[in-house]
Amino acid sequence: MLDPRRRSPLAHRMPIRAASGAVSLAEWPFLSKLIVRCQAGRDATAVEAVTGVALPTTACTSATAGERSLLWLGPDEWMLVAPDGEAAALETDLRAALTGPHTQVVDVSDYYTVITLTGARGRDVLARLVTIDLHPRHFAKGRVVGTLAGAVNLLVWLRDESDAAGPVFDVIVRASMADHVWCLMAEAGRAFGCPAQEPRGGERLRGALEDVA
Amino acid sequence: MTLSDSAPEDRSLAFRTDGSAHEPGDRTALRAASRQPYRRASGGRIDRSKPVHFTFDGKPVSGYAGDTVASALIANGVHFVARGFKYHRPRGILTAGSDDPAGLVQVGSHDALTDPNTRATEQEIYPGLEVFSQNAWPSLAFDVGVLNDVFHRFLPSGFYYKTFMGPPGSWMGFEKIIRAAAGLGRAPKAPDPDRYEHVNHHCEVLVVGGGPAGLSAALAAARTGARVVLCEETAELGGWLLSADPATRIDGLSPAEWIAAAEADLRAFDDVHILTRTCAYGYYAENQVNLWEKLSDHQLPADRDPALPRQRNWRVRAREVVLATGALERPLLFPGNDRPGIVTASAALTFAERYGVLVGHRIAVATNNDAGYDAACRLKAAGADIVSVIDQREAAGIGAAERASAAGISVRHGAAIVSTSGRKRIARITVRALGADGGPTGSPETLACDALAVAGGYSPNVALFSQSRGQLRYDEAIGAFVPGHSVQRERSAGASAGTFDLGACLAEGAKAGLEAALAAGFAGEAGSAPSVEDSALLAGRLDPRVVLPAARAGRTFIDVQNDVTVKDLRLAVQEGYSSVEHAKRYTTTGMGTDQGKTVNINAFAVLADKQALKLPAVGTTTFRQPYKPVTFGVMAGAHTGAHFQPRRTTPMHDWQVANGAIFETSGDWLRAWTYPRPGETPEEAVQRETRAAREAIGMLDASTLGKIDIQGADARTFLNRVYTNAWSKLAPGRCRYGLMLNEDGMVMDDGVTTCIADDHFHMTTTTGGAASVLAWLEDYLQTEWPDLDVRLTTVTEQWAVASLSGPKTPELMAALLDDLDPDPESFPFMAWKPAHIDGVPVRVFRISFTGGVSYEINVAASYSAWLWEKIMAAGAPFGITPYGTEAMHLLRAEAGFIIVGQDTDGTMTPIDLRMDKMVSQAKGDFIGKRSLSRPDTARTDRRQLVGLLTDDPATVLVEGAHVIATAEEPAPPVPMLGHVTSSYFSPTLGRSIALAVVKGGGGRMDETLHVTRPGGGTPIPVTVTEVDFLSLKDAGHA
Amino acid sequence: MKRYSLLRLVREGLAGHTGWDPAWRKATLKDRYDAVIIGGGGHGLATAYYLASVHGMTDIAVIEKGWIGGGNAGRNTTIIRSNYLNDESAAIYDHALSLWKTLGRELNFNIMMSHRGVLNLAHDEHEARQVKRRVEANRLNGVEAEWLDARQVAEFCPVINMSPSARYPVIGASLQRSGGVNRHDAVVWGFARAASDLGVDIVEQTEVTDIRVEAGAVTAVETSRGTVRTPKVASVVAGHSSVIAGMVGVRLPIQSHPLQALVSEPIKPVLDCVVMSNAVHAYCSQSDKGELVIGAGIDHHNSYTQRGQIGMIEHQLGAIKEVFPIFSRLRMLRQWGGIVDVCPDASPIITATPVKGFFLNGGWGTGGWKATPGSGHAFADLVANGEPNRIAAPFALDRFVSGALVAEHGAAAVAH
Amino acid sequence: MFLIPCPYCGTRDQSEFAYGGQAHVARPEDPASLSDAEWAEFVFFRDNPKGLFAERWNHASGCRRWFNVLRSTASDRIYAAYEIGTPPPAIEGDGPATPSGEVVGSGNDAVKLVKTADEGTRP
Repeated sequence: MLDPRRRSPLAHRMPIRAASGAVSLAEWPFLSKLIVRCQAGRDATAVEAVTGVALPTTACTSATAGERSLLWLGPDEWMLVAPDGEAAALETDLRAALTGPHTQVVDVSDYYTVITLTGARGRDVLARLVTIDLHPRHFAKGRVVGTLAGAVNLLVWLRDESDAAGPVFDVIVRASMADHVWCLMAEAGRAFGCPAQEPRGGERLRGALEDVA
Repeated sequence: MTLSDSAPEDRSLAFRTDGSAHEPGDRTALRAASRQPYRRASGGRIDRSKPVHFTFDGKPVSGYAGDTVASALIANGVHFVARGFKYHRPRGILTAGSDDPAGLVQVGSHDALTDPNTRATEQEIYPGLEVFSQNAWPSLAFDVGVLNDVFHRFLPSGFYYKTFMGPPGSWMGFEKIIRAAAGLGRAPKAPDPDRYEHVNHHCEVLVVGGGPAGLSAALAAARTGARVVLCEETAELGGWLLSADPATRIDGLSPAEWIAAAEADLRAFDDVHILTRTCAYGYYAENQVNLWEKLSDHQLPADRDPALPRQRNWRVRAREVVLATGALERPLLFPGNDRPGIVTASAALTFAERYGVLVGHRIAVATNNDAGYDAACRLKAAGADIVSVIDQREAAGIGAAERASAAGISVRHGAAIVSTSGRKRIARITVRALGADGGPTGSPETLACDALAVAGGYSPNVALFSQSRGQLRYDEAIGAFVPGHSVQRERSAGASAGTFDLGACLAEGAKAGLEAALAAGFAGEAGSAPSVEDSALLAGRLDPRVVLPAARAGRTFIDVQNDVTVKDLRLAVQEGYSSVEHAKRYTTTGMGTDQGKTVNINAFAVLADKQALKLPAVGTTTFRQPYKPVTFGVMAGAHTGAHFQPRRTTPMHDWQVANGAIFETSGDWLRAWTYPRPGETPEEAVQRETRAAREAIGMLDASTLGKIDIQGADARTFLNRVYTNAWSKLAPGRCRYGLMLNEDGMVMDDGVTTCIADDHFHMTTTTGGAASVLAWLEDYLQTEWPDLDVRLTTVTEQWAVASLSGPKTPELMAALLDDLDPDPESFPFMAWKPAHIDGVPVRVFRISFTGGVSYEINVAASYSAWLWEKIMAAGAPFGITPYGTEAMHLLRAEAGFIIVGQDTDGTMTPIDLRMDKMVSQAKGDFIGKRSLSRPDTARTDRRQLVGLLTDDPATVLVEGAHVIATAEEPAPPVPMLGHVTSSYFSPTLGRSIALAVVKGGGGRMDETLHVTRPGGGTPIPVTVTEVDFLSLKDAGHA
Repeated sequence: MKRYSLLRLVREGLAGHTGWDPAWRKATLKDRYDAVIIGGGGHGLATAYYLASVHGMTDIAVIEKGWIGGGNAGRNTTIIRSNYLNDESAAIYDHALSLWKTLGRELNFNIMMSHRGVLNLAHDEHEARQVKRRVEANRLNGVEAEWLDARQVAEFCPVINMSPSARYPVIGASLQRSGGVNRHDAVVWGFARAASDLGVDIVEQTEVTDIRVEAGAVTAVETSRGTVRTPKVASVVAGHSSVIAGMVGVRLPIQSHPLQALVSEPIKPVLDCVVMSNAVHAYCSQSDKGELVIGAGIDHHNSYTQRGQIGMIEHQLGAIKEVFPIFSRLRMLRQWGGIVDVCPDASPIITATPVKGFFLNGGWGTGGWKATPGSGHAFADLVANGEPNRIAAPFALDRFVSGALVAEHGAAAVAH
Repeated sequence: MFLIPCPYCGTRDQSEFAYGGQAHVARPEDPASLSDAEWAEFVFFRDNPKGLFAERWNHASGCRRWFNVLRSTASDRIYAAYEIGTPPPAIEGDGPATPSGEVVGSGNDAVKLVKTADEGTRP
């Protein structure tokens, strides 16, 4: 049940569906997200016991069970994504389960939001933003990569891919950068029919020329 | 005035065009088409059913779809399109491609959409295209700049280094004239409305060049299943095959048929990208090759797809690269070799075969190899008269002379051109026989012609190979450099590797393509070599003499764009500028927009000749990126304008905009600076906001502060090492202010860190320091102290922060909080507690950056916009006032709190800040501690932070003004004691206050000093005080 | 030295230019000198010129591994200014600026010193505060500088994007009207010609492979053309400072980083001053030939490759387009990389060393060009006398031990 | 941009990484016991070789881990990437043949010809 008092970082943006159908963009707001730091060899069982998801230990891969997924971020770092509302309980339970040294569990649900990119040309859109090789031979379903788009760090996760639906990418980005990335993605999708998205702007800025007069 | 340079029959050529008359059958179009006197009756890749009308310097010109500006102008008898850079001599079209040195024009007349220095040989025509000559005034035909040519003898290379040395600043006067004369085209006057984009692309095999070798390579690689990119600089695939003799057969197919078949085969592969109008402009490290794709420059603006960018920058990472970039023909060096109408032999063939245009009706051919004969025979077959072949060799290669003779072409062996004439277009050449030393002998013979094709031998196009850092090798036989040792994973094939025979090019391309794919881990087998029937004459035995004596003497041009002659280069050597780079820089040879593509080898030959060296001993220059000039726009890509850099905004941003905030940038963040009410100045607003925070309630959006969640048993140890003060005893529930130093002992960040549990802390950093502090902490943790049981995670934006300050805040907090008594007695300063507001969990911190009663509410960001408005509503009865960063700065200055980066500048220690108490002497080492005892750092007369009060309470000092000891400013250099770091009018104190760093300031309390006025004037007297102005006020001192 | 003049140009023009002599002698390396200068860049040749002209030391050689002016001298963007924050920096850069003003006449070589003004843009209040502080410090140090507000910036340089909605709006700038640009090759050749005329041997295509030290003192340099005995060696090799200092066992706090630069195709005059911006990392001027000369930011990693690199350039041109939106359709003609030698405090090192007779001038980072004559003048004094003068003294190596750094990150944060 | 083989994530574009300077420089255990000169050596002085260099990189846009890289600063070629706390592998890099790293007398970066035996001789 969505709490009307909450507002997501891209609440001011309507989902985009290119006329060609080859690219769609939509925010996936309020997903629970937790950073989990632990030692894979020692703590995998404990994490799985709490989350129901096997801890993925291969670099840049993810594991999914039901509506929860664990995304590999680094050799001792994962992001747990789960449905809205689960973060607090998962944080408590995981912190209780991870008792050894070098562990950390932090709720970052509101730090980041998710831009879901679907459609046959998803890879082409992302290729305009990031330098990683997105060819299906190198970027298959479940792969998750931390990378750079211009000045912005983001996570690119190929959550799903099927012949029917094509690739389903989740781009996980800081809330304050989300509008910038959203507009860049739409801009990258222009060739495939996306409408232009003008970034937020037009504020009065201190000292700028209009204020001199 | 006629459009044509030479053809009197075209004098009547004058018609209007509106750009729309391109329908087949249109009478105007047909009439126009009939007026292309140099157009062949048939042939070429142009579409004769689609006449295209455009303008050159306002005069109408007709061509066909598929023409370039150059081919259409030549079809209309125009070679003269530009003026040289320095002497403003008439300049024509020398080649048919991107190597053309001087045929530069301005395209478009719109303020925002005009493109200077566009190569006529590359710009495809479309209806309504406007082309203008440039660097000529008042017109191309009558250019006053030609005076430079009249006085050329006084303007040798580098003449400007030897004069104009007047008194200081006098160069500025001469410079104005020189600058106005220099430059080529004009920049647009308005911002570029077009879009550009970058595409990052990965492939196994990148093939550069769509000629026979490139097509073969791409096919061979594609058949293995490898991802292939094939890029071709011009509008269509085929390369030199598009200029080849149509009688040529490859596996029984004509060149056009073979190209079409090859392209069809390639397009059948899923993982093959074919990019035309795409130039590989830069070969960078690790096989990154950047490609510049032009999507719409050839189209009528109305036809351009608004969804597509104007140009794309493909950043290709290729496992392997095949360079099939062809070869470039060199011009010959002889006096008067710069006139319009002089074209390379290969360009003459390209215009004839690809564009169906004869470069002249009476063409003379000058050559030093057999390729000149091939060109002469084929141009004759195409319909031109061949005046003569002038071969500087005594004898041609086997079969060459015979073929010319069979075609009825006269040949002059052992002869060379000694002069030319023709004002706007070559009209006559004078030929003399060559003696044993290459000097002219015998009587001069003058031949009339309307074009001259020159064949000076082919240079493999090794620019990209050289950019890849491959090492070049000089090949004596072809008189040019060829690829030598490779450094990156690339291979050259075809003419770019020095292989000119068509069959060999195809075979070499196929081999290179397959080898590249195999090297990238794919499997495949070689196909059978195609059968080739080709009668083209290759260069054969090349005359090694590049610089004949006649060329040394007359006005023989090396670089027709920058107007550099053989004499100039020889003078450079005479004056000691003999190394290639010195000669190039002294004369500007090869430094034009053509990158010296047709220039360099000849220039090296002149340098070698003058110094009696062999050419390779002179060396070559570095081939720098880009291969040809690339627009800034495409290099910048989509990260431009509103997309340039992220502007980070907090969840309260929309509310702030709606409530009239003026913002200031703070790093990537936009922060509300103040909220002026209608009719209020920003300064008045700041005073009002400050008063509200002192007298009622002020609320600040402090969400941008950096926040780091710290967990682990060793967290306290870690904090002890990274902060200057002690953290061992901070109890859960309590907060503490900390200073961080770098190892140099200088303050780099500060903030409050809160103990949530013994093994769990919440750190805050400055807004600007958020990212760098986390990176810095991670660095120490991972590389110096990996054993510490500490983990760090940024939570900066997880929590939004409303900072409430003012005497009525406890009352408001009591009204807001579900489950926490905010009474300052029970909830003391520097404590924190979890709580709820309307059931939403919040963290409440009793910390203050104002010196007054304060509460900071942290809430999960998604609730923060709602909470902000809720607080505003609940606070209305108390007079709650949102305040921005300026009032925040003022409030903290009243309390004497520093801002890192404003009151510090990377050179202040905690001692300098007179925050000695923040430095724990008991706890052992911390980062930067050792530096504090260095001799200079431990000096007591360093700049120290103090307060300043002006004698006149109404005078507000200027931030950045300097503190001096004297009541008057002495003459410079004025001894400076320090400077004002922060300065405000304090409504709380009813007077101005300032913070400053002053030499030995701590020992100067109550001393009178003086602060300079910007720009000069009588300094302002001030009294040195402590920094805590609120306490001073309370004590009655201020 | 036959003097250059308009009259001579005319006379030679009539005579077919046969009378011009080599600008500098192609000297043969002797087997001993009173001093050897390693590095034939601007600073090295300036040092030689001032050693000869001011201190009368003419039995000296400048040894250059390639061709003179082929390193950073030939790769920089020639911005001249002296508006530095600290007294120490202001002293040396302003000394240089005063020498620049008359250098062309002194050397009898037109160095095309164009005092067209240098703007340092401020994009937010934090920057504005720093710029104002610097402008005031400059004024009190006798260094010409002024603050322009946004409207004055727009008037002074109309092609700058003054839109209040720009991502980095321009809110003001410092202007040093006496700053500007000059012609780098001319400076190199002018110093070489004048030094050579005074007897200095300029030896190109010669590489120093080792430096011989006996009993703590320099005795000789080993070169690719043999051994040269000398009691004094002055290293002025910019990016290779650590390599040369390593030959005598002197460690430096210098790191060598790549720096990228580019020029556009030549266009008619459109930008009449030098514009620099820290926030967007852009700096740009237009050469007399019409090319826009643009410097990019510095790469953080160490490298000696002098390789043209693209990522930095793409970012740079985005920044240029932000400041100058009308430049978008212009084209990049050439790009190149240089090696800059960077000190922790962004100030240079001009120093004697524990090795007697070994002197070093380096660590100029991205800002060395503007100092060329001042640096050469002060360094020549140090090499001649063995003791630093007032201008050179603050830049000695021992400041890193005492902590007396000359922090110029604010002034030098952007490459130039 | 070169490519950097992150030991954890694989090879990525250099733009994803932050540089950390010379590797294997341990922070002194007891700074208080050091002389000013010894402390300055730690704070300010780093190797700056032309040739093989062990250095630190952080995969800032990826896994956020620090690691070491063995790279030639003369060619930018990377020979190895290895974890913090492990010694550099024994590798002989393409160290420059001369101090400046170019063929003697080649003239900086300008001349990249493979020199032939008879170069420079008069014909």
